[in-house]
Amino acid sequence: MRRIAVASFVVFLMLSSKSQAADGEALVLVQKAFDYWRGLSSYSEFSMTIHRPDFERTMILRGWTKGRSDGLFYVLQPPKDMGNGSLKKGRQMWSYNPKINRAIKLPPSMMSQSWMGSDFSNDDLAKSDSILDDYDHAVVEREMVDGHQVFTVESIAKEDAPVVWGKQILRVRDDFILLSEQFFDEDMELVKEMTAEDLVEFSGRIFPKIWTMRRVDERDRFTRLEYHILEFDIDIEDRLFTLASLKSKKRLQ
Amino acid sequence: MEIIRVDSVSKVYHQGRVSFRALDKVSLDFKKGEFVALAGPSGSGKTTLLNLIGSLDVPDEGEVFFDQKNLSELNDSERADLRLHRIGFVFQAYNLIPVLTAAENIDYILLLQKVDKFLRTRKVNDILQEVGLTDKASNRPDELSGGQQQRVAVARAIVTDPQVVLADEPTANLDSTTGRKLLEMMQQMNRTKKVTFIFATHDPMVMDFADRLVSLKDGRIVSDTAK
Amino acid sequence: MRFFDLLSVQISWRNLWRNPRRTTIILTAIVVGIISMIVLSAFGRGMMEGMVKNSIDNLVGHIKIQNPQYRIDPAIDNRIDQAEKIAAQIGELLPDDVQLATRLRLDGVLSTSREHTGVMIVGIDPAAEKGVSFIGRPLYQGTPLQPEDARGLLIGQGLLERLGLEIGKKVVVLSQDASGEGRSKAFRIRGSYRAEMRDTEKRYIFINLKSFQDMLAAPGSATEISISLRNANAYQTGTVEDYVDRINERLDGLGLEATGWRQLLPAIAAYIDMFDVYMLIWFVVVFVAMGFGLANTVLMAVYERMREFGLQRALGLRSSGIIKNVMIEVLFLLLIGMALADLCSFFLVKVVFRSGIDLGSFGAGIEMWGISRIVYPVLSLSDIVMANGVVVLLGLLVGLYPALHAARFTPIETMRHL
Amino acid sequence: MNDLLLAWRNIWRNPRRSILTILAIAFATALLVFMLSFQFGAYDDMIDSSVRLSTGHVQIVAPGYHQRPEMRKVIDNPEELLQEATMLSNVDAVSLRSEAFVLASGEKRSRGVMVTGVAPHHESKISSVPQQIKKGRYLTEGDGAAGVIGALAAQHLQLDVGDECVLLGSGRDGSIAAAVVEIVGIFKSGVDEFDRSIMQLPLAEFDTIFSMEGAVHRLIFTFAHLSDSQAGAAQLRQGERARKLQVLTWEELTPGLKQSIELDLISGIIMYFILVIVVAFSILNTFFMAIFERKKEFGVLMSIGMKPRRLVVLMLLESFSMTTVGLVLGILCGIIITLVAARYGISMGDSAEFMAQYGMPERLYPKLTLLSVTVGPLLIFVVTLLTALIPVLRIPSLRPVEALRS
Repeated sequence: MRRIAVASFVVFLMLSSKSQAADGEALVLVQKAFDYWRGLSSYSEFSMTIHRPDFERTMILRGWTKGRSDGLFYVLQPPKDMGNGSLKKGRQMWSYNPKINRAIKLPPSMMSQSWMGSDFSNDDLAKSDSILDDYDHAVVEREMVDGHQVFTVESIAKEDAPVVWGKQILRVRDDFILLSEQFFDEDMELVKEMTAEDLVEFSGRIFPKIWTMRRVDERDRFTRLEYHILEFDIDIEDRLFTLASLKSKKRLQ
Repeated sequence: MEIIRVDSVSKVYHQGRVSFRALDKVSLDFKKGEFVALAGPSGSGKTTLLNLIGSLDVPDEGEVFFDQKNLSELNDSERADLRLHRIGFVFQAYNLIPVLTAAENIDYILLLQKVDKFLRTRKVNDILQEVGLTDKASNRPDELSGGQQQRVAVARAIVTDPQVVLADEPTANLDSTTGRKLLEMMQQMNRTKKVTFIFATHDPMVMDFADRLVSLKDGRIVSDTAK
Repeated sequence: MRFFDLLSVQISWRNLWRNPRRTTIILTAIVVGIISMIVLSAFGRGMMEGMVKNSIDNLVGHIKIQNPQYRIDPAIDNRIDQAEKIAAQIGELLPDDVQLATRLRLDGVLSTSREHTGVMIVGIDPAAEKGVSFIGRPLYQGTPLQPEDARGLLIGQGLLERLGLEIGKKVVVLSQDASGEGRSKAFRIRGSYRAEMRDTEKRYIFINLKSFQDMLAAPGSATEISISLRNANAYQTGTVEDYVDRINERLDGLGLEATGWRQLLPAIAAYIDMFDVYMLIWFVVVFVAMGFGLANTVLMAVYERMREFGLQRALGLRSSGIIKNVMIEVLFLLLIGMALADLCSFFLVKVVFRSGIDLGSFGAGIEMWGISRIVYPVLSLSDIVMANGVVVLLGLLVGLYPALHAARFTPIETMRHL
Repeated sequence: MNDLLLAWRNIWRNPRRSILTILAIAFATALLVFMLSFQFGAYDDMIDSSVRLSTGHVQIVAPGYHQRPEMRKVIDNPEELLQEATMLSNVDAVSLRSEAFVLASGEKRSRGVMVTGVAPHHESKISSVPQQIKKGRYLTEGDGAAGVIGALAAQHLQLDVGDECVLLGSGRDGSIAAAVVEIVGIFKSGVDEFDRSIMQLPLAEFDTIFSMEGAVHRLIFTFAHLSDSQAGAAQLRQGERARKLQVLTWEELTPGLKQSIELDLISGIIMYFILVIVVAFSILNTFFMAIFERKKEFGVLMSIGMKPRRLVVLMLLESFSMTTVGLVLGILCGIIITLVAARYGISMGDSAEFMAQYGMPERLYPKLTLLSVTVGPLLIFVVTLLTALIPVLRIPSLRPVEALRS
């Protein structure tokens, strides 16, 4: 599921890992899809809406990603949470709170907890295990939708891979845009899914504007991301992804 | 007019494998106001006869009538009532309730008769005076001499105005002077109240006092003489 | 004069049965009393030993070698390096029937596709756990961990049910390595175990030690070496303390420490010490209840025979002789009672209650106290001796009262009395 | 002069025997009165210390909060409810609490901790934590970002009094909640689970950190007496606002405690029952004797016309009087012993530490209640009378002639 997040944050999760040149078009397709998203680096501003049966809350965030494992996110809105930040470096993660001006390292055991109360976990942000490595991929269906060929890829988890999913089903367009990602448990029962909608152009790339993650058993609980600004392959210094940088407030303007 | 009629009564006791014929087809009448002694050696059947008359026991054969009533037709409870209201008992020993005073011992039987308290007190006082024990009223049996105890016993037997008083060896534990006094007292009562007295005894003095002497031997009547 | 001359014994024996009903009644009181002492103490002891055993079984052992820091901060930082080597060295110090189990025990997270839950991950050598801890016992479901099974995992039945898992399912386990980084690995559930404590079932998962070491890139590490004394009387303080001293001598300089279970479970150790006192109190209480009856019965028997005692005195028997006769009678009474009661108790414990008493209906309550669901009575020689001892000693003491009474009857008095 | 008096006099015909019998009954009675008082007292103490440590006698929570605590399931405007509740007659104290699961970090270590917001002033009336401070001090009304923490949690986080602890969690509205609090005190309740996982903050501070906007998670009630809690809960449920909330009693909050009390009570009852049976056999002989040595006397009584039924009553009266004397004596002794023990308390000795794990205080105080004074004696009374019946019921089959001859 980390993947989900990845995709949703486009940004950083998906690394073009040096996946062994697996043959087969499915692998290439998946690899290309994630390459398309990831870019070398990214800058984004997006809103995150957490929906619950009796409650809904929207935050606006800003983030940078670089390479396979670095990411930095700040909350811009609501004002109360403004300045809260998350830094991800390698497999480690820190949380920064401006009120107390401290950055707290999350212990591994907290990584599976929800990130900022959303349906994404800290792990979703931090983990970068490649879908490419942990799964075997196969194209199971092709169809034509709106003039594009859409591939359905079934990715079955490898026996020993440290992933909790039994399989994932990805729908990828012929221009490598990921349309949806479904997560199945070991009994091949659908647990949760992420869907992408509203394809628009962000700095020259067609990209889904809205991403929704929801659990199958609770339809009324979901988290929706909506991109407002998204730039790819911009020049970002490595020192952006440091603790000192996390604590500085200058990136909020 | 007889008060008690014993009609060919037999009684057999079993003790282990041995059976013992205490009474053998005995027939006998007692008239109202008689003062009778049943005499005979140990085992002659006199106590058994007394018990049958007193409805303490039932005969194996024959019948006992008390005031025309066949005792064998009565149940336990009716017999107890008969004893309570119409018969008085005086025994050789263990006669009184040890934890009650002389007055209370007498009072107790009236209590059983459900006589009301006022009447009870009067009756107890009267009878104590009659037997000459007014000053010993609040003494317990162990504080009384044998003669005094037996006098209380007689008082208790007589206080209910019974028709018959049955006395089993009343003088056996007493010296002769005391025994004589007791007998004189009972004779007095027999005369004044017309109460029938039946004694089981082998004390010659009792036989002297008796108006009628019935001798038993081996469960049979050997003689029956009135004086 | 011999104390137990045949004639006195015969007289006392026959006297005892002059009033069979009375003797039977008081014997019943004695028998019921002693049975209650023995059977209840057997259950009490069973409950307590179950409690101790559960605690010791709960990965404690009789002696445990740890880095002393681990007890304060159970992190991999406070590990034992080269644990196997140390375990082997310690093993040489101890008798052959002693078992050592090396474990790596750390906090972690168990993840399934639907849930994450905090767990205690224990890396074990499955063979070494047999007879040492609850995980060495037959599983509730599935197959045991095979020594070479790098991906096998055992889970508590309670946790299995809570997470809606089944045998054969895959789970991902995460823990923190020495550098503070999270390491995760996929495992398959091979089997599920049942533990006395539901809490244990919901918290502990077991994997092969080697596989855990590999996962954390910490070859040869462990956090504890647990030592079980199998046949030695493990509850006897001396034995354990003796071993602890010897082990600590050997561990000198290694920064490790051996601790006996009494120190590991101080609260339970204290409770055990109190248990004997509680039992003794109960014994005395029951005895007092029947002591009154005993005194009364013997007193009655003595009063009844006042005349005989007078006669015996008249014939020249000294008062001490009378005391002796009465005491022999009391002793007979007690001995018969004890023999019957001991037999009945034995029968009750070994036959009637052989399969224990099920306290299942007090589920949450017994768990709170760490009591096993099924309590098996434990006959301990010391309890039996104590129960019988209390009865004989106090019984004779109580019997002395009527005996002294009997000795006081003078011939004249008794003759006059009747 | 009546039968009761007669029975009473009969008892003293053989004073030694009667005294022994009475003592046996008195002993068992006194023991039962004391033991039941002791057990009831201990249960009350156990419940009380558990109640005082965390749950209170009765709680009001938002629906579903007890089953699955979530920050959003709050009680809004608790003051109103508080007003409503304090009107109840038997309420001893009420306090408000809120809870949040956070990541707490010390200098080097982090771990999950349950943070409880408490009103220090109310809490001291309702909770035992203020008395269990082992180092530093408890919270006061004026405290800001100050916290007290369980000894084991402090040990794990390597925190001491005066150290700062960073908390990170989420607020009621889902916002990010973070705070630095100064540890002002470390408490040790003896219950490991509690000492390992709890940190307390002033409620006002909690409200700010976790954006509670005046809402709380729990209303905690204690009553003057434990026995009031059921009635109190029922009364609370009637309240206008409480009807929409969930009212829970201590039994529902800690089912383990209730069952362990039941277990202890039942094993106690089994022991007492056995004891009473032993006593019954002990005195059965006395009752037999009292009848058989007086056979002849019964013969006389029956001869003069007393019916066996009346004799039975008389003899039962005798046993009854004897039992009553024993009971009264035993109850008196039991009460005295209990009162003395209640005054000074009974130390559990070395077991205290073991007991502490289960929230048992160091000294136990027996508690005299109507129940503890009556249940044991009643049991003894019934069993004794049944025992007395065994020989007495042979009287009706007694024949006057045989009785006279014996």
